[in-house]
Amino acid sequence: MPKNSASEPRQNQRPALALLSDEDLRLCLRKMYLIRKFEEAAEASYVRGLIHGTMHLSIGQEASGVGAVTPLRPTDYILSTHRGHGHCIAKGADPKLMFAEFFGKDTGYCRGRGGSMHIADVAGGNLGANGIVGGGLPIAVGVGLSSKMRRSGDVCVVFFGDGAANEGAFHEALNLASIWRLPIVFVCENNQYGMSMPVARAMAVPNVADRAAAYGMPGVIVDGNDLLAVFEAAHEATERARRGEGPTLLECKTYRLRGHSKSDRNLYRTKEEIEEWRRRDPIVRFREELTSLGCLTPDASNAIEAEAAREIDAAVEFARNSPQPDPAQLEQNVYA
Amino acid sequence: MPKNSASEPRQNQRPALALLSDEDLRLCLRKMYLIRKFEEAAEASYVRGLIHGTMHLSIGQEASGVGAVTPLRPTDYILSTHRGHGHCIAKGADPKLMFAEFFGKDTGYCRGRGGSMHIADVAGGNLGANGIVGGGLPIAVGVGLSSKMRRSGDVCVVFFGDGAANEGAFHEALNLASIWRLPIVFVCENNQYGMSMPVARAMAVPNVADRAAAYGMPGVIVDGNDLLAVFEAAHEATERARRGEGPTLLECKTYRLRGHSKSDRNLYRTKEEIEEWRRRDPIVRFREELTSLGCLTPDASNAIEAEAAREIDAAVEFARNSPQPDPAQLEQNVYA
Amino acid sequence: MPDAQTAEREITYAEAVREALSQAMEADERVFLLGEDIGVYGGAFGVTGDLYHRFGPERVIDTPISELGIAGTAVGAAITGMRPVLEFQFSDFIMLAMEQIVNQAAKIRFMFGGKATVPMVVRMPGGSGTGAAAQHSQSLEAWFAHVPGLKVVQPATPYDAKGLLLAAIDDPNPVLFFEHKLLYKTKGIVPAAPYRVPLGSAVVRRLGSAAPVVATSIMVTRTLAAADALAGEGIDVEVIDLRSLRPIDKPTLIESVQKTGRLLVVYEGVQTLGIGAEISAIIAESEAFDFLDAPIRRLGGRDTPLPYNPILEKAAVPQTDDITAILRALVAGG
Amino acid sequence: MPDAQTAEREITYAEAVREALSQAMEADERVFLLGEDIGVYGGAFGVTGDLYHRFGPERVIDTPISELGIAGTAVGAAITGMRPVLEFQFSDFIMLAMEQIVNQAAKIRFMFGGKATVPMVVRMPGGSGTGAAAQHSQSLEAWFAHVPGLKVVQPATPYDAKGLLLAAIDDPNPVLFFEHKLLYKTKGIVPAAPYRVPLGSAVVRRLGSAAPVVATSIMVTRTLAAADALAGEGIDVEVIDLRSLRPIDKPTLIESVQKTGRLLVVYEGVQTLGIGAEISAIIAESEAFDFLDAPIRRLGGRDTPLPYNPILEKAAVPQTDDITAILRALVAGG
Ligand SMILES: Cc1ncc(C[n+]2csc(CCOP(=O)(O)OP(=O)(O)O)c2C)c(N)n1
Ligand SMILES: Cc1ncc(C[n+]2csc(CCOP(=O)(O)OP(=O)(O)O)c2C)c(N)n1
Ligand SMILES: [Mg+2]
Ligand SMILES: [Mg+2]
Repeated sequence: MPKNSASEPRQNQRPALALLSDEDLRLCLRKMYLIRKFEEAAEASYVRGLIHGTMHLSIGQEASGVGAVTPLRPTDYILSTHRGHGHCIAKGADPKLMFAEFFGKDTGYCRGRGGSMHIADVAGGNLGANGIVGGGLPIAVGVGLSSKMRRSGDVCVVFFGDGAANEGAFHEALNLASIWRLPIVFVCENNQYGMSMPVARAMAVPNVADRAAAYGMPGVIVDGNDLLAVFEAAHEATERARRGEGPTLLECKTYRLRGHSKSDRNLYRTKEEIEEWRRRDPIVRFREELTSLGCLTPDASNAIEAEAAREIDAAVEFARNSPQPDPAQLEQNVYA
Repeated sequence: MPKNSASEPRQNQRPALALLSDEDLRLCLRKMYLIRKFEEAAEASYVRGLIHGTMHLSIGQEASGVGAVTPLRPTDYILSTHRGHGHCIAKGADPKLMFAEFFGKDTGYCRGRGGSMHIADVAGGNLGANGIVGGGLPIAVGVGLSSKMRRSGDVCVVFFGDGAANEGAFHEALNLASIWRLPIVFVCENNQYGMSMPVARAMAVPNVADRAAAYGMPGVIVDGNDLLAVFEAAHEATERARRGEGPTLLECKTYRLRGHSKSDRNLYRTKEEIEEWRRRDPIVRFREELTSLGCLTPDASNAIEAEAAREIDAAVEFARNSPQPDPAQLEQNVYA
Repeated sequence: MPDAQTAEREITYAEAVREALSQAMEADERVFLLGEDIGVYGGAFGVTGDLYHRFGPERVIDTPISELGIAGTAVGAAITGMRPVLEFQFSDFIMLAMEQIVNQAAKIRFMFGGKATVPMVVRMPGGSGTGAAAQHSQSLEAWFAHVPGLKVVQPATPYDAKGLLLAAIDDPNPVLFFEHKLLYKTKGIVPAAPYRVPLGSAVVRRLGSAAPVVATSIMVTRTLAAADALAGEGIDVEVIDLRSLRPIDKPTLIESVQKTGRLLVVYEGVQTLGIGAEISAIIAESEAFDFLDAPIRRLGGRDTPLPYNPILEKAAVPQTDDITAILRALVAGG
Repeated sequence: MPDAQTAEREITYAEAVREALSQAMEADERVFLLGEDIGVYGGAFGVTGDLYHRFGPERVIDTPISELGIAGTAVGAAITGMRPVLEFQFSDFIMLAMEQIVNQAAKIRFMFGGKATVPMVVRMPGGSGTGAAAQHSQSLEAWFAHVPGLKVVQPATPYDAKGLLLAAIDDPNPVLFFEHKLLYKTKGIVPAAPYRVPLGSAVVRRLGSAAPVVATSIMVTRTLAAADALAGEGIDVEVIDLRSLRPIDKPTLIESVQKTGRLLVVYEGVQTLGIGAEISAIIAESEAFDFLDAPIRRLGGRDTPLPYNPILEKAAVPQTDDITAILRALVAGG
């Protein structure tokens, strides 16, 4: 997707803009809105009893998902987490099929078998959300290895949280990826908490990226609420990976504005803290930046937002009207 | 054990000597000889068909085991590895009961149930060798936590190899120990290989100790074939742990002169490399240092060596003459 | 009016677990809790609740997300004199800790010739029914019932949740304590004072003359509902709550089969090699064999990962109607 | 003189495994090997041998000691078009990788609604008899036979080692391939050309009129020895090699029990909830139930971790004499 921009001055302000056309930028904004509306609609559907189970919303984290995936080609891969709606939409998934999955319908990406925590869009290169914290990290090593063995040139972006960085899987995966110089970008979405556990109590170093040194790989820290900053770092890491120079650990500092999941009573953080981060809303910020750079008029942004809302409404409708899976097919697809 | 030495000049040469009396030094030499003779006798017993199973010899690594354990008090703990005879003897175990265990006899430390890979001297503070690479690391966290909760002041030294440093268990254990500031010394015996895998192919950083930074703990590298160097670093780490300042990662660079185990055909390393390290034999080196410092006459060292040999011979005899366990008691001690 | 100690109140299963934890911690300062988000958050299912505020962060220890590490922490603490009670947020996550639980905790005492004990408890919720899908809904207890050195219990009632947990904490061996998500909010009579339900004992929940059903965990509730339905048809089913999967209370099972000549085992775990396989085999090799006059039936989970969709999810594990139907057939003919 | 391809030679079980690996790699460039010390070292038990020199370090990949990581590596490679064959040095170490194997590999296809396949094989030696003690001697196959989405095989002969491994590598599902340490050096006739033994099929190794014995892995050898001994006493035992633990070949078992009216299951894993529990339950709920005229017997591993001492170690798992004795009793009366 990246292509050279014609506008000299703005890329001086933000180097990322050298790589992103106005069209690209609008698409990023559109995706962020799609994610936000998707999750707000998911919340509303839950309240209305249309969705069961639990859900993990990434509201407030849209920039890291979209920014990290934007440098990717369609054939590149991502591996996602329990908080994965954003990654999925960023990689180009169809919200209709995502909502259908969320509603447990046969038309969903996983035919209603997976639900929110397991949405996968394999054809689109999203190898799945994961219910296991850190579960995608070792899988990414295999995806990277396979890409290298098949000489496909494809890169794998694997998302994980700050909490996941304390799992053994993190350590083994980063080490393997590094010694084999695999085309992987490890994207840590550090949203300050693993459920109720603040990062500072879960580890004795200030940044997850500080751990990159233990694997001899670059560790990069960016403001995860700044889409262009995330994009720029991810672009560099992706290019590096594609050149065969190995993996990068990219840490996006961000924040989840909602609770961890439906059971969260927010006892471990203050309203003020949440408010403080709400003021750094990545969508508002990006939108304002685009406006001030002259890439987008307020009207155009409003139109993007409204269109995203319509698409999500249609997706919910599609999901509601889709058929339930047939219980007679329960044991289908246990085996190939 | 450490006490002030009267001899000013020698502690200027080696600061460790400020803490070790002549008696202490002789005990260190004695333990190193006991280990060497123990393992040579184990080899011989194996060849003679007296021992079955496999064994992992630490010949060439005696300084790291003895050096790391010497700063400990009797109530302090160690956790050991599959290559654990040295640690066990260093912590004060009785070679008779160790050999009996090796011979699978009812008089052994584990009544013949554990064998070489599971020798434990719980009363002496050795909480066991371990058949699982890295298996002791998470256990050490619990030992350290328990020590802290019980306010016993006891320190836990946990040994592991360079290969173990790539297990997830390493990562989780070091992180937990660090955030909880536990009284633990993580002693990595880097003998250059995990079975056939050279360190440089198994990780992308030159030293295991480089990983300490990922946990906000000190990482210290010493010449693992230099007993005094190991002792000094271990002493500092132990004191730090006892003061409640948290864990240390101590890496001892050493070499195993024997194959990994009985199945090893040494295809992954050269004779020259082995020869090169043989010249750095930690026992010879320590003994010569003691002689040159005037702590020990050659005759006295010879006597220590001979006495160790006799003790080991007696241990083998004890083991040979000990009774086999009674198969009727097979299911004993499955439960308490 | 009974005083606070002898009072029997209706409390939930989750409250019963919490009460056991709290009484064990009050009685023995070696007991402490370890787990992810068990502190201020009060546990993913709210089970530890206010214990953090009552006992402080030194005894209710919030851990990073490091299942293998914290399992090892429990092992190390247990062998050096403490009595850790570990919580996994979902029993599915124990897979990350199998090494410490099965290779270490279960074997240390044996491998060391009896020179150490490993008194630790691992609490965790299993089971489906909350739409949590394949990685958060499994019933894995049968794996651990296969492992010498472990004990395994599955309380089905608030009363047993408290009594078995206190017994598990007392026990000098590693005990795996499988709670059930759907049971957390169910209520039952629970004495306020501490009491123990012995590990290894099944209990007859309903006496009857027809085919006994051996059930575990939430399947006890569903089986009792099925038995009530069948009572109206004049079928009088005996219901046994297995409670303890290792060791298994063989005499209670054998006796009941000898009385009725039939057997159905109902459990949520995958049918193949689930606990029903063992119960069936125990009966088929026992003196009760000669009393059998119909095939031994098992009704376990279907041969599939747990699906997200609620209709499929229900279809994947035994429901009351399934139990009723199979029992009717079993009593009728075989 | 037969040409090289049609030749049948006597080779060892380890060689048969190696030959399957090598033929699969020659035939399909997606197949590659992954494991600790499988390269220059040739594998902890020498199974991969010279494959590293023949196929190079890109297809015979030596890994660091990171069981969870390499299991995930296999999963990721499998879902993106490769066909990884992973070796664990001892099956005991799979405990570190349960998460990837059971939560991921076994469920991905189902969770994704059939949109992905996970064609991977995990090879590993199980079993006792080498004095390797409690953490290197377990027989854990029953755990995996409990997991929908996995296939599980246990070859007992060199012929099956090769044929089942080639079939496992072809299979689009994750297959756990349990080798046995004590079988590695046993020899048998193995055709040189590639061939497949279908997963899910048991085989009758010895036809007989008396109690069939269903045995697995090395217990097949011991049972055949016991059967030979009993033949001298006029007892003609039928011996079935189960070969595949998931799926299980129920028709073959049922048919054999219907013929003889009795059943013994012999296996090395812990008896409780080992594969014998499932076989017993399958028969007890099947149409063969009515043919049974004696209790179904199981002879599995004793209820203990594996001890180091060789006398105890032998006592902990079934030996030929144990099988002979129990069969004699079973045929005599029940
Ligand atoms: C192995 C495992 N342990 C625990 C959980 C329960 N859990 C789900 S999300 C979560 C917090 C994860 O924190 P982080 O990695 O920072 O991601 P975030 O939720 O903040 O996006 C926990 C503990 C799980 N799903 N898997
Ligand atoms: C979890 C696990 N994986 C693999 C093995 C097999 N194994 C035993 S020792 C060893 C090498 C260990 O290397 P290192 O940690 O460096 O210790 P060293 O043998 O060099 O002392 C291996 C691979 C094991 N015992 N446990
Ligand atoms: Mg987080
Ligand atoms: Mg090593």
